[in-house]
Amino acid sequence: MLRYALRRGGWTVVQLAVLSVVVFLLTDLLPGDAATVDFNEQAGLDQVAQLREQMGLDRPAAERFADWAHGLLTGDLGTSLVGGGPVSGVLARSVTATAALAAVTLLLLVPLAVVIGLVTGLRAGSRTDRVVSAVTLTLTSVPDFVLALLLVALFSLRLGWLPSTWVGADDLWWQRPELFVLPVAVLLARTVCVLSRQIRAGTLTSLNAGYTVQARRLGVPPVRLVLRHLLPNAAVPGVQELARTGDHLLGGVLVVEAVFAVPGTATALVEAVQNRDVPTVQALTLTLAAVACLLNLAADLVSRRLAPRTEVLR
Amino acid sequence: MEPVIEVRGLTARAGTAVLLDRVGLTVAPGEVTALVGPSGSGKTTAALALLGESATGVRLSGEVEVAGTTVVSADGPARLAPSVRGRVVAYMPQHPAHALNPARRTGSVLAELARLHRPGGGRRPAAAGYAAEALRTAGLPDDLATRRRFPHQFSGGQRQRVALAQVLVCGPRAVVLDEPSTGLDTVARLRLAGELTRLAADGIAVLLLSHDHDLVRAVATRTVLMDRGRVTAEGRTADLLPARPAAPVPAPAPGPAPSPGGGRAALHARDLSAWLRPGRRGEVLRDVTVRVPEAGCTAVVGPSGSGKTVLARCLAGLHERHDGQVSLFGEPLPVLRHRTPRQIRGVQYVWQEVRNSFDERRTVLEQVARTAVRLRGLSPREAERRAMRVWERLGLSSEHAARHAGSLSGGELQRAALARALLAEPAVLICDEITTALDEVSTRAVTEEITRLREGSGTAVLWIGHDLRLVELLADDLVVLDAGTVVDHGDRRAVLSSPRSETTRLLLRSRHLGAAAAGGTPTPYDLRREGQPHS
Amino acid sequence: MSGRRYRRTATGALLLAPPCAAALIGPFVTDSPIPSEGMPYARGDGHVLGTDALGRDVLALVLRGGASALGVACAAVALAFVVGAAIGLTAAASRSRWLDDLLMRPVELLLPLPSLLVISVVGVGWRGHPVAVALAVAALNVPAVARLLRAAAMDAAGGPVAEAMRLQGESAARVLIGHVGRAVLPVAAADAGTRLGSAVFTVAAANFLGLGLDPTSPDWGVVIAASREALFVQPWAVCAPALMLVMFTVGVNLLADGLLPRGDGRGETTRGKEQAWNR
Amino acid sequence: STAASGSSSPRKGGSLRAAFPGAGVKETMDPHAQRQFVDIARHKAVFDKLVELDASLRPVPRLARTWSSDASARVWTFELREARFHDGHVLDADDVLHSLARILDPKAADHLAKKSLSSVDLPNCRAVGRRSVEIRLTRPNAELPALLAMTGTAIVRAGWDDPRHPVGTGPFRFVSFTAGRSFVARRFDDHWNGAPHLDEVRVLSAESEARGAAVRSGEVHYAHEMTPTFARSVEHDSRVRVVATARSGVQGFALKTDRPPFDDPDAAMAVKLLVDRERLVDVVCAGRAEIGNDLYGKGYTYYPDGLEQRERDVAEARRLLRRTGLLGKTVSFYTSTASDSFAQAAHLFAEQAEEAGLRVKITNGPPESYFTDVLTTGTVTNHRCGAMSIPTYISERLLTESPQNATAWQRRDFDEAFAAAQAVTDDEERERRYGSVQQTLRDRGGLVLWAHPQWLNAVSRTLRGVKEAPPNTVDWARFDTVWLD
Ligand SMILES: Nc1ncnc2c1ncn2[C@@H]1O[C@H](COP(=O)(O)OP(=O)(O)OP(=O)(O)O)[C@@H](O)[C@H]1O
Ligand SMILES: Nc1ncnc2c1ncn2[C@@H]1O[C@H](COP(=O)(O)OP(=O)(O)OP(=O)(O)O)[C@@H](O)[C@H]1O
Ligand SMILES: [Mg+2]
Ligand SMILES: [Mg+2]
Repeated sequence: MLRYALRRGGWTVVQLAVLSVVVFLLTDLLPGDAATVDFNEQAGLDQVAQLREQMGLDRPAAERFADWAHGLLTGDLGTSLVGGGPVSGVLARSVTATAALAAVTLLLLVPLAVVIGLVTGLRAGSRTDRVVSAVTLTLTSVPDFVLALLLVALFSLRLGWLPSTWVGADDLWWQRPELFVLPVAVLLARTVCVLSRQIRAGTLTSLNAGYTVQARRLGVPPVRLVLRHLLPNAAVPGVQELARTGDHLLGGVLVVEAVFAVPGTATALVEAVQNRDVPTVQALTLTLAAVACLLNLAADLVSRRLAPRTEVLR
Repeated sequence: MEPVIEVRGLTARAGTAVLLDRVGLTVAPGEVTALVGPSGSGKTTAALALLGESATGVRLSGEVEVAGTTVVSADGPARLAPSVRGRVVAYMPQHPAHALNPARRTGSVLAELARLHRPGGGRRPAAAGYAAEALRTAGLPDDLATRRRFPHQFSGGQRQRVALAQVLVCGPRAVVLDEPSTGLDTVARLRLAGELTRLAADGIAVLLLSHDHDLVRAVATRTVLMDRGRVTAEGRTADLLPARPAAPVPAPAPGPAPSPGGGRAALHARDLSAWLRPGRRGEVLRDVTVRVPEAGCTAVVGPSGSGKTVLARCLAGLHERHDGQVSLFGEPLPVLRHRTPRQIRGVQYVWQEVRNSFDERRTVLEQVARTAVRLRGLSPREAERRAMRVWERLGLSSEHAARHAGSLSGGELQRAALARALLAEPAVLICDEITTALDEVSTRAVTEEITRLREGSGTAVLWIGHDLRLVELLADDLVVLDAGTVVDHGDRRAVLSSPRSETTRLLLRSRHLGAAAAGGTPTPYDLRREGQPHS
Repeated sequence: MSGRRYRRTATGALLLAPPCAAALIGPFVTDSPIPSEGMPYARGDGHVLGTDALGRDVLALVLRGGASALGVACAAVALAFVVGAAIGLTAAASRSRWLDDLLMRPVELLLPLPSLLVISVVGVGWRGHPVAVALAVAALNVPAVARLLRAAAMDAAGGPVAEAMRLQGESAARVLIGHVGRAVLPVAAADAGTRLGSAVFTVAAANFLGLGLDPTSPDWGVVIAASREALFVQPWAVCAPALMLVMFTVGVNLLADGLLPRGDGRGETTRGKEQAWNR
Repeated sequence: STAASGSSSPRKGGSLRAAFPGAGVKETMDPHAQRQFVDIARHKAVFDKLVELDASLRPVPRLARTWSSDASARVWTFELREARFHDGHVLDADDVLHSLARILDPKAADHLAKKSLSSVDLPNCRAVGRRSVEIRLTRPNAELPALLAMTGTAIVRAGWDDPRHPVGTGPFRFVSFTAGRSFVARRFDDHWNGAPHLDEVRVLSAESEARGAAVRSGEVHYAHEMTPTFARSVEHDSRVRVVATARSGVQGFALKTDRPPFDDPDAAMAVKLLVDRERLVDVVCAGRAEIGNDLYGKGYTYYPDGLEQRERDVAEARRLLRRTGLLGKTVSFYTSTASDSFAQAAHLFAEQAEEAGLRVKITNGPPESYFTDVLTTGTVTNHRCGAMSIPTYISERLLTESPQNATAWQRRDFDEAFAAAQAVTDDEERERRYGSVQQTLRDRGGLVLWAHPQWLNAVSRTLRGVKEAPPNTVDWARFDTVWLD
C-alpha cells in the first residue's frame, strides 16, 4: 500500500509538471496578451506596446516559462500581470471561499447520497425507489444555472428569506451561514443525484453477491449487513465518483460563483484567462490540478482498500 | 435424542420442474448425517431450504422445523426463518469462493460473527478468542497475518477453510456443509474428517452434503440417499454405503500403457518458474519440470496452495509471468496470445473453478460448441451436433444444453467445461480438479471419456487432483508439488510405493480416512509456506 | 422486458421525441437565420411562444436550436466514447503492462486538467466554433471514459470467460467486442446517459457564461443564456429551450436504464469480482 | 434634475452599498491608472479633480475655482480653492504640479490621461503663489479644462505614490479596498463642499446578474449599468426604481475608411442610408435610446444644431451600392460579446443590409481585446463610446494620431482643421469651426451612429438624491449628495 501510494505520489508530481507546460502553452495560444486585454477600449497601440514591454511579454515564451518555473521552484508563484500583486494573494483569497463552499457541500453530500443510494438500492423497484429515482433523474437533468436562477427568484426575490448573492459580504462571509444556503443547494442538487445513483447501482450488485447472501445466511442482521458487508463494496464506484465531484466542486462551480457572486477560484480562473494573466492562470490551474490529483489518489487508495483484489490484476 | 432439524414433505419447484419431491429427513444433535446423491439430485436445494432459502425462481413448500422454529411452511419460507440463521443453523455453501467478502479482512468478519452469536462475544477479547478458535478448528493458523488477509490472498483450498471457520465461529446448534472437501488435499481432508467427528461429539448436529463417499463413511452415522429430488433411502451409513474392499481396485494402467517415461513427449515444460506480481515478486513456482508423453497421463498432486493451478495455467499459456521452456512435440510453445490456432487447439485446459469461466449471456451449449467452430472449422450446426454427442457421453441431457450457466448445478457445469475442451480434440488436455463436484457415476463417465481419448486419439493428459484413487486409476507418471517446487516425480507406481519426500508420505498416509480416528489430527500446514505473504 | 421496464423505456422515448424531432426536422421548417420581426421579449402578438431579445420567434428558435445544442453534445460524447473506449478497452485487454501504461498515462495526465480552463481557453480562443466546443468537451471526457471503461473491462477482459474464449481460438476482436464490450455495456450506457446530460450542460453553461457560441445563434443553451434576464418578462424564452434540454436528458437516462440488459438476480459484476481470485 | 430625489429632506448617516461591474484584480486604487467605472466611482469618493464636466459635458469648477488662458490658448492659469486633504494638508499648487507630473510619468504605461495631456509642457508649468497654477502647453488647446476633467486626472497630494493608502481631498476618507470585491470609505467632515450625508460608502464589484438580484433583494442600494430588460422586469417592483439618463453615449458601427470598400465615401454613405435606426433602437436598446444622426454627442456642447435626421433610404442605398460595385457583394462584420448589444446589432445590421442588396458575414472576436483588435482588423465593426466632450471624442478617435481611431479616419486636412478650431479662444468661432469639422465627418466619415442610449442605474427606493447624469460627469456616481431614508 505504502509503495503504491509513493509511486502514485511520484506520478502526481510528473503529472503536475507536464500540466504546467500544457497550461502555459494553452494560455499562450490564446489570441491577444495581457497588454492588449488590459488596455482594451482605453488606449492606443503604442501604449499597448509599451505595456507589453513592461510586462516582459515581448520575450520568447520559453524564457518566460523558464523564469516562472524557476520562481515556482524557489517558492515564488510570481506576480500577477494585471493587478501587479503577488499571485499567492489572489490564490489565497479565491481558494478560501471555494474551499469553504466545497467543504460544506461535501459534508452534506456524502451522508445524503449514501442514505438515498442505499434506500433506493435496497428497495429497488418499490414505490419509494421509483419516486426518489424519478426526482433524482429529473434533478440531474435540470441545468444548474436554470436551477440557480429559479432558487434566487423564489427564495430571495419573492420570499426574501435568503440573500441572493455574496455581493458586499466582503471577507465576512464565513460569519454568515445564510449565504451558503442557496449556492450549496444548487451544488448539491446535481451531485447528490449523480452520486446516489452510483451508490444505488453498487448496492444493487452487491446485494445479490454471494458474500452478501452468505452473510445473511450466517445471521448478520440487516442494518449491519448493509453497513459492514454491502456498503464497502457498493461504495467503490461512489468513491471514484466522489473524487470527480470534489474536483468538480473546486474547479467547476463557475455557474454558481457567477450567479451568486462568490469570489472563488472558478471566477478567478476565468478572469485570469480573460486577462491573459499567465502566472495567475498557472498558479490556479496547478492548485486545482494538485487538489484533483490528491482527491484521485485518495479515492484510489480508498478503493484499493475497499476492493483490495485490484492489486493483483496487473 | 430430539432432532434439531426436521423436514417433512419438502417440495421445491422451478417453473414446471420439480426439484424436490416431498423430501423428509431429520438431523439429530451429536451425530453427522450425510445427504448423498448424484449430481443434480437436489442436495443443495434441500440444504438451502433448511434456512428457509431458495435460489431465484425456486418455490418451496412443505414443512421444515429447526430447533422448534418453523422455517418453511406449506406456503413457502416462514417469517421466523431469519432468526435461525447463523445462531441455530449455519450453512457453508458449495462454492465458498463466492461467499467471502472481497473487501473484508478474514479476522474482522470472524470477530463480527462471534460478537453477534456467541454469549459474551460482545467483548473484544472474547470475540477474538472465538475467531482464533474457529480458525484453528478449520485448520488454519490463528496468527495475526492470517486474520489480516483478504480472501483473494488465499488459495482455493484455503478459502474453503476460511468459509468453514465462518460457519464454526457462529457456534451454531447445527451446521450444514455443502461439499466441504472439494479442493482439499488428502491431509486437509483427513483433518476435516476429524473436525466433523469432533463437532458431532460436542453435541452439534452436522448435515454433510458430499459426493465423497469415503468421507461420508468415515464420519457419518446416518445417511440419506437422494435421487432426482426424492429421498430414496435413509439409514445407517454402514448399511447404505457398504465399505469398499480395503484396497481400492488399482485399475491397471489403461490402454497401450507406454513404457514409463517413454513415448514422444507431447508436452514438456522445463525449469518453469512463475511469479504473481511484476518484477518476479511473489514467486509461486520454481524450476518445475513436467513431461506428458503422447497418449500418456501425468498427474500433478500436492497440498492445497502448492501451485498446481498456476502450473496448469502456465502450460495453457494463460499465466504469462513465467520463464523456462514449454514445448509441444518439441516445438516451443509461447504464451497463449502468441499461439497459432493449431497450437491453441493442441493444448486445452479445463478450469478448477469452473462456474466463472462461463458467460451468463449465452447458453452453455452455444459456448461449448464454439470450440469446434473456431478450432476445427466446423459449421455451427455440425459443431452443436458433435457437442451434443460429447455432452451425452458425459451424462448430461439435452435439456441442460439450452440453459444458462446460472441454473446448472456444480457438477453439471464441470462436465460442460470438459466438453468444451474436448471438442477441440486436443493433443494435450489439462484437467484441473475436474471431478470435485461429481458423483461416482459421473466421475466414471469422465474417466472413461478420458481413457477413450487416450486410446483413440493418443491425447496426452495432465491430471491435477487430490483424489489419489483417481490418480492411480489414470496416471502413468506422477509429479508431487510442494510450495512451488517438485519434491517427487517419476513413474506413478514407483513414487507411490516408495515416496522420496515427506510431502508425498504425508499425502499418502492421510489418504485413508479410516485412519482418522486413530491417527489423530495432523498438524496444520505452515500457512506462510503455502501462500506468499502479501503486504 | 418487465412491464415497469417497458413503461420506463416508453416514457424515455416519449420524452426524447420532441427534442429530437426539433433537432432533426426543425432546421428544415424554419428560415436561417431566423428573421427578427417582433419587438424584443414580446408575448403573444402572433408568436405562440413570444419572442426573444432580438424579436425572433421563440418557437422558431426552439426548432432551429436543437441541432447544435444536441449535436455538439452528442458529437462530443460520441467522440469521447469512441476514443475513450478504444483506449480503455485496449488497455484493459492488453496483457503487457507497458502498453497499458503507454495508453493510460497520457490520458491520466489530462485528468486533473480543470475542465474550466479548457472550456475558457477554447471559448476565448476559438469563439463560436461548434466544432471547437465539441472537441473540447470530448477531450475533457476522454480521460474519465477511458478510466471508467478500463476499470469496468478489467475484470471481464482478464477473467476466466475471456480466457476460455481465447482458448477456444476466438479472435481478440471478438473477445473484446463480443464479451468485454457486452460486459461493460450497461456501465457504459448508464455513464453515457449522465455524460450526455452533463455535456449538454457544459456546452450550455459555457454559453451561459459567454464562453461558447455566437450569442445570437439559436442554440438552446445560448437562447437560455441570452434570455435569462427576461425570466419574468417573457418566461417562454428561457423555459421552452430549457424544457427541451431537460426532456432530452431525462429521456436519454430513462432509455439507457430501460433498454439495456442488466445482470439478472445473480449479478454479473459479482461474478467478475471473484475472477481475480482464480488467477 | 432633482426630479428623482423625492420630497424628503436629506438625512444624515447610514451606510450605502453600491454595486458596479467588477474588473477583478485589474481594479486599482491608483487614481491615474483608473480603467473601469468601478475604479472611477471609488476614486471619486476619495479624490477630486480640478475640473469636472456637467451634464452637457461642459467643464465645471471643482478644485479649480476659476481658470483662464492667454489669447493663444497656450498658457493657462488655474485658481485653486481651499480644500483639505484627508491627512489635514491644505491643497496647494505643488500638489497639482505633482499630480500632473505623476500622470505624465513616461515610465507609467497605464496612466491613461498621459496621451490626452501630452501637450502639457511640464518643465514650464509652475506655481504662481500657493493657490494658483500656470500650465503651459506645447500646442494651443482651448479645451484644456475639459481634458483635465477626463479619467485619470485626480489631484493627489505632493509626494504621494502609494495606491495602497490613497489620500485625497474627496468627500470620503479611504478605509479599505480589495480588488475585484469591495471598497469602504467613511465620511470626511472637512470636505470643501460640505460633509456628505452618508456615514459610509461601500463600492462593490458584481456581475450584471448578481447586481440585479442584489439590488432587488435589498442587499445593495445602487446598481450601476443595468440592461433594458432588467428595467422592464422591475417596472412593477416597489423596492427598486431605475434612474435613466438620456443620451449618455453612443452606439454605432465603424467602417474602416482606409481600405476598400469604405475608402469610398459613397460606399460608406450607402451603409448609413441602409441601416434602420428605429429598428436598431427598438431591439438593441429596447427603445431606451434617442435615434442617432451619425454624429457623436447629441445634446452636448458643440453639437451642431439644425441637422436633418438621416432617414433610411433603401433605394438610394442600393443605387450607391451599385455605383460602388458593392451590390450583391459580401462585407465582413467583426463583432464580439464585449457588450451584450454588439452581436445583436450585427445580426440586425446583416438583415437590413440584405434588404438593400449587401451581404454581411459576421465573425466573432474575443471580447477581452476587441477594442484593441478593431484598431487594426475588420471592415465593419461595432462602435460604442461613453460620455465625453465632443472635442475629446474627436481627438481620441478621429485624428491620424488618435489612439482609438476605429474607423481608421486619417485625413491631414481634417486633422489640421480640427487643430485650428481647438486653438481658437473665441467660443462662438470655435463652435462654428467644430460644426464644420463634424459636418465633414457626417458626410464622408466611417461612423454610422444610430443610437444615443439611455444609461440605466437601479436604485432602491430608500436611496434619495440620485441625479440623472451621464457617466464621467460630475453628478454621476456621486455619493456625497445622496442620502438613505
Ligand atoms: N433456477 C433453476 N431453474 C431450473 N432448474 C434448476 C434451477 N436451479 C437448479 N436447478 C436444477 O435443479 C437440480 C438440483 O440442483 P442442486 O444444485 O440442488 O443439485 P445438487 O444435488 O446440489 O448437485 P451437485 O452435486 O452437482 O451440486 C439440478 O438439476 C439443477 O439443474
Ligand atoms: N491471484 C492470486 N493472488 C494472490 N495469491 C495467489 C493468487 N493466485 C494464487 N496465489 C497463491 O499462489 C499459491 C499457489 O496457488 P494455486 O492456485 O496454484 O494452488 P493450487 O495448488 O492450485 O491449490 P488448490 O489445490 O487449493 O487449488 C497459493 O499459495 C496462493 O495463495
Ligand atoms: Mg450442489
Ligand atoms: Mg488449484
